[in-house]
Amino acid sequence: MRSNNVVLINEEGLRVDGRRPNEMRPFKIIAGYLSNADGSAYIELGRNKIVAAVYGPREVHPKYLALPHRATVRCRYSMAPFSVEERKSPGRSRREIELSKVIREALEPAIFVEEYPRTVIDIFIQVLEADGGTRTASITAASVALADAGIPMRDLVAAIAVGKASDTLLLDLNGIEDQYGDGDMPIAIMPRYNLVTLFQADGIFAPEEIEEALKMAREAIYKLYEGQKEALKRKYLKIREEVLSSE
Amino acid sequence: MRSNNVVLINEEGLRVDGRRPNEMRPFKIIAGYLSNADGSAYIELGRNKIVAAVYGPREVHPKYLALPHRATVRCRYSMAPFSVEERKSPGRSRREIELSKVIREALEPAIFVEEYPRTVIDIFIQVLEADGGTRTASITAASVALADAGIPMRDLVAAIAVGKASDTLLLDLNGIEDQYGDGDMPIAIMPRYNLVTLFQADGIFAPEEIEEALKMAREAIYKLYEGQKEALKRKYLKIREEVLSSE
Amino acid sequence: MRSNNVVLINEEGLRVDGRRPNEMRPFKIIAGYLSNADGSAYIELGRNKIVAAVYGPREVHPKYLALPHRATVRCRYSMAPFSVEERKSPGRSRREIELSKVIREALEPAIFVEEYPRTVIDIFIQVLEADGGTRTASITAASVALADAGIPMRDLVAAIAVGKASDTLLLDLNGIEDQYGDGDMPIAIMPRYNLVTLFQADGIFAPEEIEEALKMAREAIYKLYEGQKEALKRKYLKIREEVLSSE
Amino acid sequence: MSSTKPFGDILSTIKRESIVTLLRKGERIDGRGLHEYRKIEIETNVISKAEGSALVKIGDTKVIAGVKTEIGKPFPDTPDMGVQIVNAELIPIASPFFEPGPPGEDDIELSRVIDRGLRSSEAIKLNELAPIPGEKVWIIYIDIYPLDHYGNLVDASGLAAVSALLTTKIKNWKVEDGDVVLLDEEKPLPIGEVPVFVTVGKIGDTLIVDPSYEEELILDAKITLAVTSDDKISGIQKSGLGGFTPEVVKNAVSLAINVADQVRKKLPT
Amino acid sequence: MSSTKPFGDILSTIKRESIVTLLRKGERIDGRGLHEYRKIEIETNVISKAEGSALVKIGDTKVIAGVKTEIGKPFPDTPDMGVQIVNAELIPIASPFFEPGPPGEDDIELSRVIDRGLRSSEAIKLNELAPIPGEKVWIIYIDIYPLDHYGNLVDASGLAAVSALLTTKIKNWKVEDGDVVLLDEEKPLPIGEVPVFVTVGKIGDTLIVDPSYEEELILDAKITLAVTSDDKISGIQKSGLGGFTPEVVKNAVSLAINVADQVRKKLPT
Amino acid sequence: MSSTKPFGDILSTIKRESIVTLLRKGERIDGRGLHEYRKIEIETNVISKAEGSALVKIGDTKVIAGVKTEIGKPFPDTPDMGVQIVNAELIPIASPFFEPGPPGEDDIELSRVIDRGLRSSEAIKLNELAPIPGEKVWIIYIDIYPLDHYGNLVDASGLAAVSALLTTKIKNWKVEDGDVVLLDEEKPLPIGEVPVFVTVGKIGDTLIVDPSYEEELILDAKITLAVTSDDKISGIQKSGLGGFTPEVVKNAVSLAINVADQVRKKLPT
Repeated sequence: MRSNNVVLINEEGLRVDGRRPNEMRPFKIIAGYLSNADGSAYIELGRNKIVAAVYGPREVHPKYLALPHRATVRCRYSMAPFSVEERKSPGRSRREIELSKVIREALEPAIFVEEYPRTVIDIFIQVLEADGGTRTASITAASVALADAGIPMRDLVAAIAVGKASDTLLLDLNGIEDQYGDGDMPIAIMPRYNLVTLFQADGIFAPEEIEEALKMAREAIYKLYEGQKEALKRKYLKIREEVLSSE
Repeated sequence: MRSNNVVLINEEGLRVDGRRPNEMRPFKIIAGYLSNADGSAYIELGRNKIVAAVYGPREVHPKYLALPHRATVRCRYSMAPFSVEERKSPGRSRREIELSKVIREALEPAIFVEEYPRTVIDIFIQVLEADGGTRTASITAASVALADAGIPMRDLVAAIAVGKASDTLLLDLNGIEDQYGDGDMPIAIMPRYNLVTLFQADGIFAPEEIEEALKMAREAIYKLYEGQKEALKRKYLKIREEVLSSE
Repeated sequence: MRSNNVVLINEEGLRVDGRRPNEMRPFKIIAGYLSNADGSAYIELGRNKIVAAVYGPREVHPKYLALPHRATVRCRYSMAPFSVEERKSPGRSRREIELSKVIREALEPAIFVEEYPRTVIDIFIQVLEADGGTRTASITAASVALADAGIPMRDLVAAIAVGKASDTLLLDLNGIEDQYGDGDMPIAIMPRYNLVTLFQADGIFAPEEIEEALKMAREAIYKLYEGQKEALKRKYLKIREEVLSSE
Repeated sequence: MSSTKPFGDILSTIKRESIVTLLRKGERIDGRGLHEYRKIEIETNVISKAEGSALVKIGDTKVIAGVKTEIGKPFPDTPDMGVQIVNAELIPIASPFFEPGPPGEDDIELSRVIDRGLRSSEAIKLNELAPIPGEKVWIIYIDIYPLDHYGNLVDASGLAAVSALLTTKIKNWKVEDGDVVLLDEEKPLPIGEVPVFVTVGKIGDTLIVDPSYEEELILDAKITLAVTSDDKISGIQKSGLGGFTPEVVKNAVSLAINVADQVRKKLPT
Repeated sequence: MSSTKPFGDILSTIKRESIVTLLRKGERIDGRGLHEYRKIEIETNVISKAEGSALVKIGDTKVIAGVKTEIGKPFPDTPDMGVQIVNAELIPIASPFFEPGPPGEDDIELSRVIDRGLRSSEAIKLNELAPIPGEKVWIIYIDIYPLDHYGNLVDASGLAAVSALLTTKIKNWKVEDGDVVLLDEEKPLPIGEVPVFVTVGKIGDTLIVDPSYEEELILDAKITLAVTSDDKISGIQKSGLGGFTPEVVKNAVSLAINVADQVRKKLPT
Repeated sequence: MSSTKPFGDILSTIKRESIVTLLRKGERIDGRGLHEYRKIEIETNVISKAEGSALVKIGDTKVIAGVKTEIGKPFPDTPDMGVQIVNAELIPIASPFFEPGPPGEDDIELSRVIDRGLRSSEAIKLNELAPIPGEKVWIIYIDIYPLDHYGNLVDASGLAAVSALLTTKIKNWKVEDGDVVLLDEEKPLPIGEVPVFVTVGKIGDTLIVDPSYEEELILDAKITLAVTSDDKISGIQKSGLGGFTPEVVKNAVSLAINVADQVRKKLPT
């Protein structure tokens, strides 16, 4: 589909940014990045920069929209106009609307929604800079924000994409690779349950490639998972410190 | 207004599709075309292909919109993008909004709305293919769908347009005639009460032409009315057959 | 910012329409211009022609929007497509949205909103012709419409703009002056309290110019204030006359 | 989605019955004859920034219309004609029942009825307004704003639109190097046959013209007829939740043609 | 904003449990095998004004798709390719739960899943549809309208889109003086590899294909796979509020590939 | 339609009174002086895909601004100038009271106040950004996104916008064959006089600068002044439901000019 002459893997098997095929970009997660939100997180993954905020559980307006046996989860994924090469118009794109849905459906399985009937849990995601893989990085950040908000969860959700170029599977495509590569398969997993909660693909993949991609993703996701937990730990240590020092 | 060189009536007095001036196109009506809808109908009239579905009487949301002494009737006329020569954008056009209103006002007089206070009756019309006279064919189909939904009615409503070219009144304009003709007068009638419930025109008509057009329309409408009743009869015979054969 | 060669003040110190710098355009105010509205007013100021209508205090829909301790004030400033040189599209512009807010905030301080909890007071402003200073003329008219509606008020609000060209402050800019001048400072005042309730500016002003502009505005505003009161008086005299003559 | 309006509840039963009872006797609550318009007043050139404008009163009903013109692209299917665009907006100033917001079905129906009536009778000679066919033609915008709604907005809007058109002046032009150059001199907009819009209301067996707001609330149905100066009809729109027998349609047409003459006399010349 | 849908409440507890109990026994409420589609019927060329069209039934689910084509501008980043636009609209005719109004997230997700599946497998040879690269290319619109929603709209929509494309004819053309001239003769739209969309539902440990509407209400999650004729996957979309273990994903992929062949046989030739 | 916001109810009466009582004593609830800003931090070049960017903190209030540039068409009335477009969006991340959805009046007012302040002082030398006057000029987009709203969004947004502009680089260009060719080398955006936005709040007879969120809830009214480096005012916006006497306006102007210097020192160089 995407015919082109861009070389994505060089003779030494290295990628445009010098990574090996199964190498994830460096990342950084901050829990509690914001003050107003009930929970929040900031993630940098390569050049991606994303803020996630969680509000809730809170009251639903108007009330007839409340679900009697569970919390409503709402999700809004949004890209800042300056986050991409060509300025994005501030209106909602169809892509943003679809991603809001699949991100919500990647996160909802991890939330004990039945503990907060008739309330809403709002997940707001703002992409400040995008460089391939924003939906998966958003899921990783949003799940930290949910935990930071104190919302009871079965597990965190972490996510990464596996792509393809020159018949090679590539972990964690960056923007250039995404644009000129032959396919992209974003995957989210709840590690404790080994449950795939986001799974999409475009491009052509053989069944064995899908299997292989899931393995590659899982390894990276475990690393992200550790990063998520450390970020939450840092936040609580910091709070404890503040509490102790204020005594 | 529409100056042009298109010949709509040939020397033998025949129209572009070979019809005589007072000849309606062949039509076919199917009652109960859909399964989800409470009532439905499909009409073909010439190349027009239209589906009508009725839902209700059902609850109104939000409740303060309910009318205390009668049912609310809602109507949505909509054209598929592929129904016309040049693809129609899927957004609502001003034409569709106006036609939704006049179609509703053509059908409401036939419904015993006072029997279902505080409810809503929804009429959805989808034009799959358009070739002149979709609003009138929509009325004919929608009134069958209303009856198919078991909604008590004073009468069915059937409708047809009368147009004009070269100073001749033409029954049931097709798309070409509508585009190049000199006027169009869509008419809906409740036959049992001889009541005109849709009546519009553009183009120039002398008073006596209006009178004549109403007569031409009435004849055609009586034929459509028979077709409507037969369609409903076929549907009930079919159901009866199914019930009997299942015993 | 607005470089140009348009001469706004001639050698005799007169402006494009022959006015002196501190001279307001002639104006005319009619209270009770409309019949449906609970209160209304029409203002002409130079070539500006504006209608203001007030409805309320009336019920709020939906009810959960009602404020428990005061009336909600709503304001809609709108320009007719034919009111300006180049036809304005009928949709809401960002300018109209901002002006609706600042006009509301200029008027609310004058209304005893606490006397009508859980109700709404609607202020609708339609600019029929625009020639510089429509927001200030709208405030002047709308406050007459509020009084005409019998809504208890601390005071009327009157407003005028002060602009600048060739380093000279100019009272009440007309359209040409607004377009080619160096700045515009719309000001609304409640005269009895000497309270500035609208205050905006673009262009560059030194602090002493701002002080001077406020003085120029105040003088004009007192004239408008007299005009407002006379308009209301005329309206009540007319009503009294009608009542007396009908006895 | 089009939806039944809950207007029926507005009028008290007593008021409703008193209007109906009077109409049955051939009388109207404001003393008019059944086929009599309220007082019509037309003031033109009220908006100096508009190329044409008119403020029309029919009784307490008040509508303003303004005409703006510009050079633009023709519609693809009529490359050699100017473009006529009619826009009516039921602004909340005019009635406690008009809501602010984007145009609804009533705004759109009103726009389209006026548009068709003007178009069918060739009120504007659009074929004289295409300086460079297929490329640059005149766009004629007719914007209609009711200011006070006391019934029969259609007829008042039609009168306002027609009166504004009749007084519209456009810049003269020449074509130079494939472009349209507007000249300083002005000329009247080329006008063809202008229609008069007459709305006939039906209640029981009675037909009335120019229904007031209260009458509109009790009418079975209305029919608007655009009447040309040679007693033809250039547009029809039935509206409302009832119907007409063909016989009554015929009567309504005759009635409209009869009264149109009186209304036409009010047009600016 | 995407929001949890309150669909779970629709099915009665008894119905819900009877479906689940049957599925655990490897049976389905309508008697089908777990990996069996309902009856598929495809009728093509149903809309004569469309350049291609198909009406697809999967059991009682009914979807119509139409293809329209026109000459227009390419996307800036693919100047030498035609443009493919997929639009699906969940019109309220098709289900009591579809609301009228602008497209929501479900409409958009459906459109985009079909779009990506077609695009990845190069269903339309877009590179053969750029008469004047960078300037004038073919725009291929695929509009999908569900008429009756009894479950598995994705597969039915995919089938309708593919069937419509396979029967689409476009005007032949020549480039003359830097413009595209359409000729009278027609030719088939250049088609590459068309995918078959197979949706696999998961409930507990059970996988089923072609879920009915009632089954959709109780599924843990669904996964749609676009399967090519050489048993590759040209698109994936998991949806719903649950998840799959990687092992089950693998099984779902195999299952989809297996049943895709049967579905493919129904395609028009 | 603009509508009174129900914000007054948010603060408890006790909190409200304690803030007011302190202010009367010349003290603030967070210990600041009346005319003292919270701690200001500015980080620039935070978004590598933006041509300029800045993350500004005023206390806990956090705003990010990014500048993007492209070649486009000038406004018809300023053919020989580049185009400045300011867009602020009050995204729901930043406050429990910001709702998702299209921009409301607060978003629009914020955008327009920043836009006018920049424009009046000629912060961007737009006259140097018109490579082909009337045809192709630079469009400079300034997008402002508050991330955490703890009061005084206007001043923080202004600082973010100005800081982003001061660090913006655009591609150099040449005009060749009537087209603009962008070169690889970059140069700073041509900057004129940049304003500092200072918001002064009034409660009773007391004026404060940089109101916190809680203070904003109890203020009678606010006035924002855009202050230039030579102590002039390049923009004013009063907001809120109260007013100022002319005397107090004068004091607010002096106060704003006084504190603007301190704020200006924080700007990137």
